[in-house]
Amino acid sequence: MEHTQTLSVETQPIARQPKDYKSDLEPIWCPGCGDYGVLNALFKALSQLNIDPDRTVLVSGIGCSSRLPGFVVTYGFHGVHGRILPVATGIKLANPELTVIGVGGDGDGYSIGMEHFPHACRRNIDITYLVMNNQIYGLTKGQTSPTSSPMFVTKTTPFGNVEGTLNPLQIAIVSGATFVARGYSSMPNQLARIIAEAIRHPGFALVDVFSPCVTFNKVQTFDYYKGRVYEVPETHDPTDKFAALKLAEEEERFPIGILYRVERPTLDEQVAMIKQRAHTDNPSVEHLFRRFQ
Amino acid sequence: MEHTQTLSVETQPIARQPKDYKSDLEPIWCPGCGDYGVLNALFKALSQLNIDPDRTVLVSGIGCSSRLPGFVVTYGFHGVHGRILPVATGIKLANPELTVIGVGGDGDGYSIGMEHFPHACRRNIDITYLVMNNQIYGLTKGQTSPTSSPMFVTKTTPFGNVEGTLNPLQIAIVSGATFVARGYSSMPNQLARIIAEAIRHPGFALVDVFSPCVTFNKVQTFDYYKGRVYEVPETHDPTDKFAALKLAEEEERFPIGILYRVERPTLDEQVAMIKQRAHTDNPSVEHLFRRFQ
Amino acid sequence: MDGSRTDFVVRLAGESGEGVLSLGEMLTTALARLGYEVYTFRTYPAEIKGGTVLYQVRVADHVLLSYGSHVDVFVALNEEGYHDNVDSLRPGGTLIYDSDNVPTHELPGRCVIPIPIGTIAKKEIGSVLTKNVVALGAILRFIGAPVEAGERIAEETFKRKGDEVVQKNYQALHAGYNYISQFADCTKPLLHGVEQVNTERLIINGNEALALGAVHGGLGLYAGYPITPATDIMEAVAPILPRFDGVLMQAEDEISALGMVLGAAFAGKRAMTATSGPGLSLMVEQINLAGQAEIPAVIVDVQRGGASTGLPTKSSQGDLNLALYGVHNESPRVVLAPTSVEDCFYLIQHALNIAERYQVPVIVLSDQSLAHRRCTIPKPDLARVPRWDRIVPEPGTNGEYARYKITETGISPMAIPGMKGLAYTATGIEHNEYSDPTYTPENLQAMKTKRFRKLDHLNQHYAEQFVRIWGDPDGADVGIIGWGSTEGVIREAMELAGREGVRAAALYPKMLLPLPVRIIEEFASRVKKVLVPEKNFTGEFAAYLRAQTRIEPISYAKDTGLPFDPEDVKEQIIRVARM
Amino acid sequence: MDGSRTDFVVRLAGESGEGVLSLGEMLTTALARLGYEVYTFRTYPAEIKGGTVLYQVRVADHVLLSYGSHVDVFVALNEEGYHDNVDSLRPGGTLIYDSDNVPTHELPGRCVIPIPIGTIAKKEIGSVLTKNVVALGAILRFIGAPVEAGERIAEETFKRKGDEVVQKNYQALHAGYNYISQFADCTKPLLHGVEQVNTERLIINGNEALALGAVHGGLGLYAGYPITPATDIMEAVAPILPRFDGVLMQAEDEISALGMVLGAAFAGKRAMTATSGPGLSLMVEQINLAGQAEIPAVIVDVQRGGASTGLPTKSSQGDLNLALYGVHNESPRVVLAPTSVEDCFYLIQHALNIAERYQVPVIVLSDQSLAHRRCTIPKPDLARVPRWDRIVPEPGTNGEYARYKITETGISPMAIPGMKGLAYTATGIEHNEYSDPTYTPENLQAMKTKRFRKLDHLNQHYAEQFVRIWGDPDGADVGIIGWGSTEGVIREAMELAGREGVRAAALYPKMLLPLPVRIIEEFASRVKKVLVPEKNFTGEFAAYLRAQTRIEPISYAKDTGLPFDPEDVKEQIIRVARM
Ligand SMILES: Cc1ncc(C[n+]2csc(CCOP(=O)(O)OP(=O)(O)O)c2C)c(N)n1
Ligand SMILES: Cc1ncc(C[n+]2csc(CCOP(=O)(O)OP(=O)(O)O)c2C)c(N)n1
Ligand code: SF4
Ligand code: SF4
Ligand SMILES: [Mg+2]
Ligand SMILES: [Mg+2]
Repeated sequence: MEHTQTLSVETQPIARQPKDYKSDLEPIWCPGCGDYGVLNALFKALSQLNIDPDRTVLVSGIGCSSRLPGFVVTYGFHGVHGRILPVATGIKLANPELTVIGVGGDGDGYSIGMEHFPHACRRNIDITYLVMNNQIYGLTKGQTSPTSSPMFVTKTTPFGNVEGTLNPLQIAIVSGATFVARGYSSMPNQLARIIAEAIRHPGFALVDVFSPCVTFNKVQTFDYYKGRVYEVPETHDPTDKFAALKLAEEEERFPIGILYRVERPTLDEQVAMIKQRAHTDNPSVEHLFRRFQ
Repeated sequence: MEHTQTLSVETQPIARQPKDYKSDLEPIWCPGCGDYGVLNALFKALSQLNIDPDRTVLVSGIGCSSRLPGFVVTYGFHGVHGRILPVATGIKLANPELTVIGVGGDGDGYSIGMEHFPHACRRNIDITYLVMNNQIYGLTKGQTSPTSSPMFVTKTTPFGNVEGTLNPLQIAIVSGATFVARGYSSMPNQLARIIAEAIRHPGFALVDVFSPCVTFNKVQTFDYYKGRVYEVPETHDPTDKFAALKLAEEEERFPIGILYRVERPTLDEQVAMIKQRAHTDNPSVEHLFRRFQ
Repeated sequence: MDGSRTDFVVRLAGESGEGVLSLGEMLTTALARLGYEVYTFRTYPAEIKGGTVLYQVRVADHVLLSYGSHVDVFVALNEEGYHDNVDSLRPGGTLIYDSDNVPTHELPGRCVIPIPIGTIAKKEIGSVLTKNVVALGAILRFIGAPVEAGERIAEETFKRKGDEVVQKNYQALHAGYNYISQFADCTKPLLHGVEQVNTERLIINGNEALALGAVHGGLGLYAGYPITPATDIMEAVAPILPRFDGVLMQAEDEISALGMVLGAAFAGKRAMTATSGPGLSLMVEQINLAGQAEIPAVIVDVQRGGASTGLPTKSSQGDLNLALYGVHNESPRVVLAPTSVEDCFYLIQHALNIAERYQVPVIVLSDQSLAHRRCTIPKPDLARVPRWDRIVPEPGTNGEYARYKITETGISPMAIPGMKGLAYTATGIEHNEYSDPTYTPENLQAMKTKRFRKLDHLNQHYAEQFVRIWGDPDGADVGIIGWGSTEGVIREAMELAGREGVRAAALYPKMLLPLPVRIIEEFASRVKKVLVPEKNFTGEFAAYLRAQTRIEPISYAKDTGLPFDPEDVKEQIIRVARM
Repeated sequence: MDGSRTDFVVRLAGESGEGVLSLGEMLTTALARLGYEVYTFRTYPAEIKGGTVLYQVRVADHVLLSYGSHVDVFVALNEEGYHDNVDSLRPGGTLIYDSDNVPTHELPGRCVIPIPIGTIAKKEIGSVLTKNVVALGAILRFIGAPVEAGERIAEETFKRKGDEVVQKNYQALHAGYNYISQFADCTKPLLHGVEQVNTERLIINGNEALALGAVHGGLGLYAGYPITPATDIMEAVAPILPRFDGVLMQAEDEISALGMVLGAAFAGKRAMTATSGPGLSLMVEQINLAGQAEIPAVIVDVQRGGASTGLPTKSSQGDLNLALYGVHNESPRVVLAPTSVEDCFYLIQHALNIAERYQVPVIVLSDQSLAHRRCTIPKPDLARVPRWDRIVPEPGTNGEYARYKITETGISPMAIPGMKGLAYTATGIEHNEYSDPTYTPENLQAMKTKRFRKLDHLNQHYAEQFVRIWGDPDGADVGIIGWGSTEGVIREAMELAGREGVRAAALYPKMLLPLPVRIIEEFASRVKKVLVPEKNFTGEFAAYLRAQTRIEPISYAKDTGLPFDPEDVKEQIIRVARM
């Protein structure tokens, strides 16, 4: 990702407009769906960084949100449900020059995808992971997700949700993610800025975005968030792990912005280091045969 | 679990001895393996609580440690790799009267089992989960696990482990577990006490135990822990989440004891509550047919 | 069509998210309540909004076997839907379309009725949300149904939204109803009165029937993960199960769902999960554990279209191979396939029984077309499937209980935690009778033989009751061997072929593993040729029959995402007869 | 056995964790370096310590096909090992046993040599750790090998532990060597000099050969999760791959491992994973994605014994069904099976080639007996398998690239991220040529046909090179069709049967899917009877042949956890010939 390291967001001469990242496929989301805001913010962030679509891969799972890659004119990998992070890891390890961005839903990422989430965090693989968190399963028509609120009523929880609500930000922080942010679909400029910062960040960057499902989630609506979201205070020190954990300990009001940001070697850097340490001139299998003679 | 609620550990007239919980199967662990200490502590804890073996189920996955249920004369479920928690959840939901204890390794629980771990925590299902954490894969002859230390050398990481080390205690705490403790295989009385408290605790109780693999882990040995482990200070308030998180933020020295303990409704209690709310006298399918006429 | 009989097809097509499905469901229920038999089919895009939804109702005064080949009334609510479906309208049929959305078209040989549905809803009623009820009124009037039939269903549908909404929908219904009168020349009523309204019927679809059947079958725990088209089984079970002292859990994924099922079954409860292909794939490892450690489990797979994510809202019979063979090394399992909506109610009870009695995983293969086929069925007989209980051992002394005792049937009495002196550890490692890990060749042979013996026992004693034969095989030109949801269509195709002088018979085994080989071979020996029609690409069932029996089936494998068309199958029957 | 030829079997049995495996490996290497052919087999308990390990070496001056049926020298190091194996010692053979551990036994018709191995190691050498080298010395002397052969291997094995340890082991070796001289009457040397020592050979096992082959085949990323008996592939690749600019990742589970493989392949690298049955089960969903979205992937499955956790350190051929059919709905895949250690080196290169060229998942079925079979093979020819590259499109304009273009071969040129103007989104949803989600029946048919056409192309053009025929099928009494690791044993059994007047030929397809049907049917038409021997319980390959071909195989399915015994297979050949 040379360009993100040598250029700063502010001084970058904008060569590509947000619309240049739009593909011919029309989004299939319901009118009003929060995911439109996320898509637009992503367009903006990509254009702010002037990212080359031919050197970018969006990786998604299954869900309404996971259809996003088709709407962007970059390379895309629309895999199976819950496996964004392994696929993204494989892509980045295969070609560290690529900008790799995972995009998907809360069900995809925090329910079935939980297998991979803490591991991607601890590996600090240099990818961005954008979760459109609508606290519900949209595509399957409205069931609870791990981020659904207590006593949330759906067709599978007619008596109310009795499972605790997961806090993905805190899990990311304690698992070793080096960039943890929260965005809101209705704050597009703010969100674009966060996404751009996440892409620029060397290491695993989680951006969890409140992106209301207007069709099935009648609790966490745009109205609900109005007055409940606020920007992360300027005084917050994003390198302070416990301060970040505290900020993420949301109850009634939700901080939007970058909660946590530190640096440590990324997986791809460490893998490159291993290659260097292992280096031999003209490696040959012929040579390896000697061990078996 | 009536007996654990009505009787206190101290005043319980001991009717069953630790040895009464031993099955005829001889443990197959290497001489000196940490798991022997865990097994003995479990025997002790069961006898302290005078637990009825016929009303107890040990659930395990695959690994050296996961062979434990066979050595105890309770019911046992030795399933596949990584699935202890779903199976234990199913058992507890099916019969909340049973004492259900998950037992397994760090690979089983924190690598492949990560899919289920935060979810079990947030559900606060009333089971105990005992992880014999040797920071390595024993049964497959020594590969890195998610709790292996940085630059740990194994046959699959000949250049050293470049993945970050997971902190299972912190993950449990932020995911909603209500009892989080750490034990050490070489402190058997302490460990027995922790396990007994964990079993008594109403809700999801994690007991992560340092249980050295003497055959494959040449770093985290019994020697290594000597001087590095210390008891959780008396002054620690286990209901303080952030204090617990701080205590779990270990670097060089490791607190042994109960780090976190709070109470909130368990999954099984909530399910019972739903059953009550849904209650109808003489429910009949005949009656349900009306909706389809 | 005989003028005094009722048998016609209405197809609705419109924009996804615009209430087409609920229009179809209201129409279906209204007609069924009038005493008609109904049989429906729906297909819709994978997206929540956008694309075209199709809903087809066939209505008759006699039992229906398929959703029909030719459309009599085509109701087009958007342009894409119009274009994609207009060819299916038979000559002499009627097109009703929303003239606000679909441009005017000439249709030689068909009646054409334009209705400005949106305008009526907006201008006259004051709410676009009533559009589908305007359409309902128009359709009811057109086919000759009384407006009261629509009133009742409108009331039921909207009453929880308050009186005002109900009133608006009454108005909408009548507006549509009245609007149609101006097209008197088109409106030759298609409905002819039924003699007597049979109230001993249900209007229900496959998923709902399966959910009720499971609850009636003593379900103690349902654990599932949402996936189309299986989710509505969970949604049907959810509000009911706690009343019957059962527990429903939405798991974090399918692996966990099956893990919970195995745990609950181990602990003595009847437990099940339902999923579709991707979920079944994830369950493979633990299905094998269930087979090996002998733990009951019921797994419903509502097959959908396409490989991988594929065509998630379409139908196929493409998971047979996975159900039969999805296991590393080998452990026993049972595979059942319901053939009708009614069958869903009963077969799931058998599945729970077999799992419990034989301590095996039972996979039940339904599919999207069956799952969402809403139709009239006779009210199920609650006593038809007697409960089979688990065979449990006598109380014992710990250490002496041979959990995996080698018996003649292969079934070893299975203790339930809480039982005295029977503590044992279930394990997926190869083990001896006492469940101790054991690695000798002799033990492997003995235990594997014992486990598979259970399937032999099941096959020998119960195969017959899971086989249905239609028509007389003796000397039939074509003997059809089919499975699953195609049964009705095949029977109808047989009738059609019969009219053209080709005599066919059909055999449907509802138990596919163990396969009732003897019965199948016997059937095949009596017919001239064997045709195996199935809704997949490679002919999975035909290959399975070739592998397991001595018959030589002719495969007709067709994968389109849609159910079979009776006319198409008829052609195949005739082709094979003439081969 | 002819006195001037070398061909004998040594079996070692001892306590797990006591160095039996390393004794076996040292003995094997020492003998191979003297110029003999060696062929080994090992089996050990699933636990780390405890239970008995068995290691068998067959040594000869000619190419070996099996690990032999009869034991000539049995070395018993613990009592359980003695009891379990003593019956395999042929009349006239010799028992060498550790008299510190095994009580004295009479063995009529066999020579018996007690050695107090532990006492020697402890008292004479001063280190119990040298026990297995004492045994090595004794064995070498007994079979007539020079002590220098032992010295070299002892030096190599222990040099990284320092000079002192090497010296101790020299002493141990000589102590064992000398101790044996007192049993002069038993020591008729079994080794007869080889003419010329061929240094153009490797002493290697199946997993190692496969690992080297993969690296030579251009492997760019290996992602895996440890599992017996596949782990040592990863362990062999780990220290090497970074030198060849590749990356190795230990994933959190098998689902993640395959996800990483798909990601890397999508991004243009050759990528693979290796696992065993439980892991393959977990990969089912994403293998299907690879087939549907047309992403290259190589998955090695080293089959182990038993269903579920089963017999993890034993061998079987029980995963064929899962490899062939483990997919919901249907997407193409290729299944290959190496038949020998040498073949492992080449076939994995073909697997990488096929995956890359045809954009399909390729499953390679090895098994524990092949994986851990250490034997001598000719030094592989590095030029034998030419590299097939991915077919990539010309640079284009974004939005115009038809990623899934329908072509005659079924292969659509596949872009690699970074290529200009070819951005596209790979998807598992059914799609049109431009990768846009598309749900029509016509598109489904067209795309599914295209995808499966790739298999037809592969079969038509390359099937022949993946088939080996042994012996002359024309008029053979028995034609054997087998697969995988049994090839050597079957060839030996054919020879044995030939000596008893029954003529057999054998066909081994290394490509099982697509199946070379034409070649198989042709072979079958030339022999009198077809016998299909395989190491599983239900006869998976025989059933597959029945399903896919017109031949009528006689199945010999035997599941013991151990490889076939040539004598046993010979009996079967004769039985079938006489049927
Ligand atoms: C293995 C598997 N299980 C289940 C499904 C069904 N499924 C599709 S999307 C989805 C959840 C969608 O929720 P989320 O990820 O939050 O995305 P959203 O639609 O809300 O954007 C599920 C369960 C699937 N496709 N694959
Ligand atoms: C699906 C699956 N993958 C891999 C394995 C192989 N396997 C067995 S045990 C194990 C890890 C053991 O490590 P841990 O859980 O830490 O237990 P320990 O042996 O260290 O006590 C693995 C990877 C398996 N049995 N199943
Ligand atoms: S269902 Fe919800 S998440 Fe899906 S597109 Fe509609 S509004 Fe968005
Ligand atoms: S290998 Fe390690 S964990 Fe396993 S039994 Fe031996 S010492 Fe214990
Ligand atoms: Mg969501
Ligand atoms: Mg471990």
